[in-house]
Amino acid sequence: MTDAPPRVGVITFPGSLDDRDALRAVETMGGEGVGLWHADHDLRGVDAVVLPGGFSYGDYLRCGAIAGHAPILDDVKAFARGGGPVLGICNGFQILCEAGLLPGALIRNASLRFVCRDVFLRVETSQTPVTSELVPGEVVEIPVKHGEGQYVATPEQVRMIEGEGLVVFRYANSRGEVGGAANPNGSLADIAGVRNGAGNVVGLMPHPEHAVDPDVGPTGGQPLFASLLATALERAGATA
Amino acid sequence: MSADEEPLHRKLGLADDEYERIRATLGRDPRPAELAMYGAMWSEHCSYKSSKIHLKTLPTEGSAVLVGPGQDAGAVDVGEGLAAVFKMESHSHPSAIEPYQGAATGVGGIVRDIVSMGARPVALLDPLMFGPLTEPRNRWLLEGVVAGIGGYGNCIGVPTVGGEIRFADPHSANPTVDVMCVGLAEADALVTSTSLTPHAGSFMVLYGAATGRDGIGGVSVLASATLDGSSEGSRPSVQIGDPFAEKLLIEASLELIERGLLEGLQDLGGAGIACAVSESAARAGMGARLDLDAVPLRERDMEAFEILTSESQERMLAIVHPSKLEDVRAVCDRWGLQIAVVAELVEGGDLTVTHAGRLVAEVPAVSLVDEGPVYDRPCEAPRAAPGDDDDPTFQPYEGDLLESLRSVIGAPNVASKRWIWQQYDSLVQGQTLAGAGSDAAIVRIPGSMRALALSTDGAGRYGSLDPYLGAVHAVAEAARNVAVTGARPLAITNCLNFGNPERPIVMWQFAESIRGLRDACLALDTPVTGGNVSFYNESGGSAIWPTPVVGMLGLLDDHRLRVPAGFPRAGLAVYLLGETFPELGGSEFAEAVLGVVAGRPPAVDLERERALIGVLVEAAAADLLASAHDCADGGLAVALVESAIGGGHGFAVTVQTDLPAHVALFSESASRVVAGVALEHEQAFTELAGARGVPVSRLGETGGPRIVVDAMLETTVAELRAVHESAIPRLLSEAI
Amino acid sequence: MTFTFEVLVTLKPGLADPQGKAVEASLPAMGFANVSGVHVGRHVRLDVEATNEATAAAQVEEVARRLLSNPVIEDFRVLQSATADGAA
Amino acid sequence: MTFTFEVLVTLKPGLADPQGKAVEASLPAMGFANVSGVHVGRHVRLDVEATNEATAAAQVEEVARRLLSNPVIEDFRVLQSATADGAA
Ligand SMILES: Nc1ncnc2c1ncn2[C@@H]1O[C@H](COP(=O)(O)OP(=O)(O)O)[C@@H](O)[C@H]1O
Ligand SMILES: [Mg+2]
Repeated sequence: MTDAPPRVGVITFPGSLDDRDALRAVETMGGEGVGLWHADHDLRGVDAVVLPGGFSYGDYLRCGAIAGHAPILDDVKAFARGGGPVLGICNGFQILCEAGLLPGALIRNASLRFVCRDVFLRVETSQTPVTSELVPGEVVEIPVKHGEGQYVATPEQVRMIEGEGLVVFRYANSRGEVGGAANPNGSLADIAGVRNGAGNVVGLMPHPEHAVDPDVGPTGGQPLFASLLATALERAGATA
Repeated sequence: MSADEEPLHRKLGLADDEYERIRATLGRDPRPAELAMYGAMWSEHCSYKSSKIHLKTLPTEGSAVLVGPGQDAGAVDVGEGLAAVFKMESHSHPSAIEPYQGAATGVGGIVRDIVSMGARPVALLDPLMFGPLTEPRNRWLLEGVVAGIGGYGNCIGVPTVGGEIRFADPHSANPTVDVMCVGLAEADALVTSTSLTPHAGSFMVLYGAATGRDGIGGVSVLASATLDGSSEGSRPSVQIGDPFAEKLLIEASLELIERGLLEGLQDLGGAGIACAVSESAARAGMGARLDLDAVPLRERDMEAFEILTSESQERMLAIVHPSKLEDVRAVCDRWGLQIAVVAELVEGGDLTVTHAGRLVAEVPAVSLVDEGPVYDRPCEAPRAAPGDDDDPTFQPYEGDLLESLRSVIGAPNVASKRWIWQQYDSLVQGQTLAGAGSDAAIVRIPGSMRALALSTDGAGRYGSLDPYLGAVHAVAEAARNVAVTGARPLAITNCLNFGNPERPIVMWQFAESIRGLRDACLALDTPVTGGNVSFYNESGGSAIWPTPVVGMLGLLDDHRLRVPAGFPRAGLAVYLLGETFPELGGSEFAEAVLGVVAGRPPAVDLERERALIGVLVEAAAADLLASAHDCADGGLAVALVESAIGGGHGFAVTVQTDLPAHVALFSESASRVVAGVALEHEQAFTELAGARGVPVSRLGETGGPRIVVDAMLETTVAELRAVHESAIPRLLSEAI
Repeated sequence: MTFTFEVLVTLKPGLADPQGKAVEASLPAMGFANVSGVHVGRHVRLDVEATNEATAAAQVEEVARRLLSNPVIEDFRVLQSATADGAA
Repeated sequence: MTFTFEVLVTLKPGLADPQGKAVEASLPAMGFANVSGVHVGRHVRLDVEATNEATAAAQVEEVARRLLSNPVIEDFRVLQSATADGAA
């Protein structure tokens, strides 16, 4: 049992695009990828859940809005309430915000244009399933690709988010300095990713699943998946 | 009908003699719905009636070709049992009216062509041409087209990995929007008209979006005539793309094929259901019974001819044996796609169509598909050929070389296109080893050491001066772009963008371009596997430049040996492969610095080009090259500077030559490449080139932040990078 | 009976509105220096089948709250069917 | 004086409306099987500084026609400032 790799579920919604990439990243990093389907009420006993990037339902109304009502979201919510690690990437982040699992919302980039490029992220906390193997202040390089990644929140929410240390990643330069051109979308306070109060649910706009294979770009996603797999393994041990 | 009212067939774009031909085929007067079908199917866009006899002369066979022209897309063998399927198409006319949706639906259309071959789309490239960005309308068109390509491509999970973009006055009224899609399939599972055997009694199943009055007479009318005369009202309605539906269509279609549930598959594009049903039936050597009442409609009260020729997007037609229908339905249901049995294959060759319970058409299917008119339209060469008189090569030049270099590096055709490609998702699917910004995009074949190398190239400016040479350059440059990465060029697809073929001069340009494509493809052993012809790109009697755009597909046997374009480090020897001749005719320097588009374009010696490509491929396989970048627009100077910008390392070189300095630096002589070679590989590299008869000259070495050319030019990489990167954004944000 | 509604979804005041800002920035060059306070939101039109208008209106409220708007960043208001029909 | 207007931009009838379709398709699962004819458009709110309402209204018409909508695929209508102020 202890030798079995942790099982990480990746949900496919109609319009998910990076689901295969996320499964591949899980496998590359030594986990077992498990495909999950939006219309099923079934997480297949996985130890962690990933909501991948893409354009669920075309993102036609608001990014993630329609997917936020998908049947499997009930199960994801229950899993999260039980402390299960949940990671939302890009569209997955938007879905988690829409479903009320994470604070804030994502709107059109300040440039109004889609942006696909590598960015640097400064890690703000180790207290999440994807940063447990990183230390605050560390910088990782990961690509972004989104048209609606500008993080916004009401002033009260911002006070809460900052006050409780819910920011997980901020856009920065390679030296970890935030501000200016390092922020690709105009996000409030350079926020690239946040967590919930309990710390087990994380969302971020950049794509760590596209940053594990050195042949195709930077490898800043490796420690995030390593952390996620370690957290999942622990949970598998605990629930076994 | 009153005397002055135009007869129906002319309104549908059919000439009087074409109408007579239809009457002869049917032995009676055609019914209105029949006329509408012939009008669409015999249109220039669908029937290739003006181009067919020329296209026949292109080389289409080669050891790697699995599927040549005539199917939805071509296919080549890329080893390990896999086929690469690829095709290029234009959506220029719709984009001129509504740039976002025009470009978006263009992406959707070409992707369905690839899917209908049973291949998973793995890459998109978008060659574009616009008028100068100093015009607000051209900026609006560019921004809309780029947003549309991104808005659709980014949403369907196919990376956009390259393309090109050029600017020229004649494209102000007629932007050129071409899109190329590449897919991968198991070679023995390709879906072609001969790979599956449909049965009489099998169903034709329409799945995907409902049918509305989209682009009625669209492709046929829109792409088969100039936009001039058409008033607002007669313009076909713009089609709105639904990339979400397309994504579902891709997944469902591939699942249907993989599970062996189909006897045939065809996308719906130009001429809609009429085309898909008649082609599917004709290819199967059968007829079909089509019931328009079974077609799911988006709007009420559509007439038979509207349902038949609607170009509503995101639809596919599958041939399904009755025993598999329920399985097909289950797959479509799971993906949330509507499905309907609209027709049945029948023995005999007739296509019968019923609507509201009445027979509205009864015609031989092959007459729509294969028996359209074919024209040998008159060609006429222009009276004066470009000569030496006005050739910029021999014009006096007293400018400052560094200033000129800045002008060329910052000229819209040469400047960085990052502003554009940064708006495209180039990463999805996780196989993009090199995206836009490199000479050729490199897309790894999943689970393999192999990778595809892809480049699109057109040479409209050369073509305007000499259409034969323009076409030769397009093929040669595309092949070179692929070869500098170390990949072997295998085959091409193309999109031929021209003016009104009824004008003899345009037809001459077309014939010359085809001759150029033919010679170049034969010499470089890159057969033509398909393509698309876009005529009528003109307004007010002024046409776009003759612009054949070539989409080259190459294969890299081991992606770890891929050669980057930029100098990766200091201390490399800088070599020029090939020879520089005094050739500034039609060059970027002539346009950007001297302000002329004139002269004779550079000659292309195809044997030299072939030898150069051989050296590049061999040198890469032996790991002798640290970098390689071809000389194209802006010549040696631009190739050197781009190599420095790309890798972040400067250089110091000497250009030994008898030519005037500006000619040596900016001449656009063909078949040249700038290479970075590690000192320990110099001997092997020069011996290899020598053995192949390719001249090489050692220009200097890489290193440091500076760019130094003899004593005549000195600056920094950072300075030129800023010029290169900022030119397009600056043009776009200047004064709205 | 079928009742037609229009729902207007607008960003909450104080939140960044990149689209509105872009529209506003492009107006002076077009000769409209006197336009300000531009905000871009969504307009949704829908038909509801119900026995009476009150029931239909209540349902639209719910659809608008649960799906058409995101309460974290957006407000909405519903134009009654009468308004919708009357306008042109 | 400042007049406030709202402009509603909608797709021309008969054109495919992927957004509306996606919303409509998701409603039954949320318990709203009785909603149909969903169309999604844009809502733009703007303030115009002018000496009188007629001048302001004429300007908004022009802005809506030239900038806020694409006449090839979209229609628009302007809600008068009174309506805009009155509603909440
Ligand atoms: N419209 C476009 N879309 C995507 N990529 C583009 C576009 N235009 C240019 N590029 C990319 O920019 C780079 C430079 O383009 P170009 O100058 O045409 O290259 P080359 O001279 O090697 O053919 C290429 O990598 C190309 O793929
Ligand atoms: Mg090149």
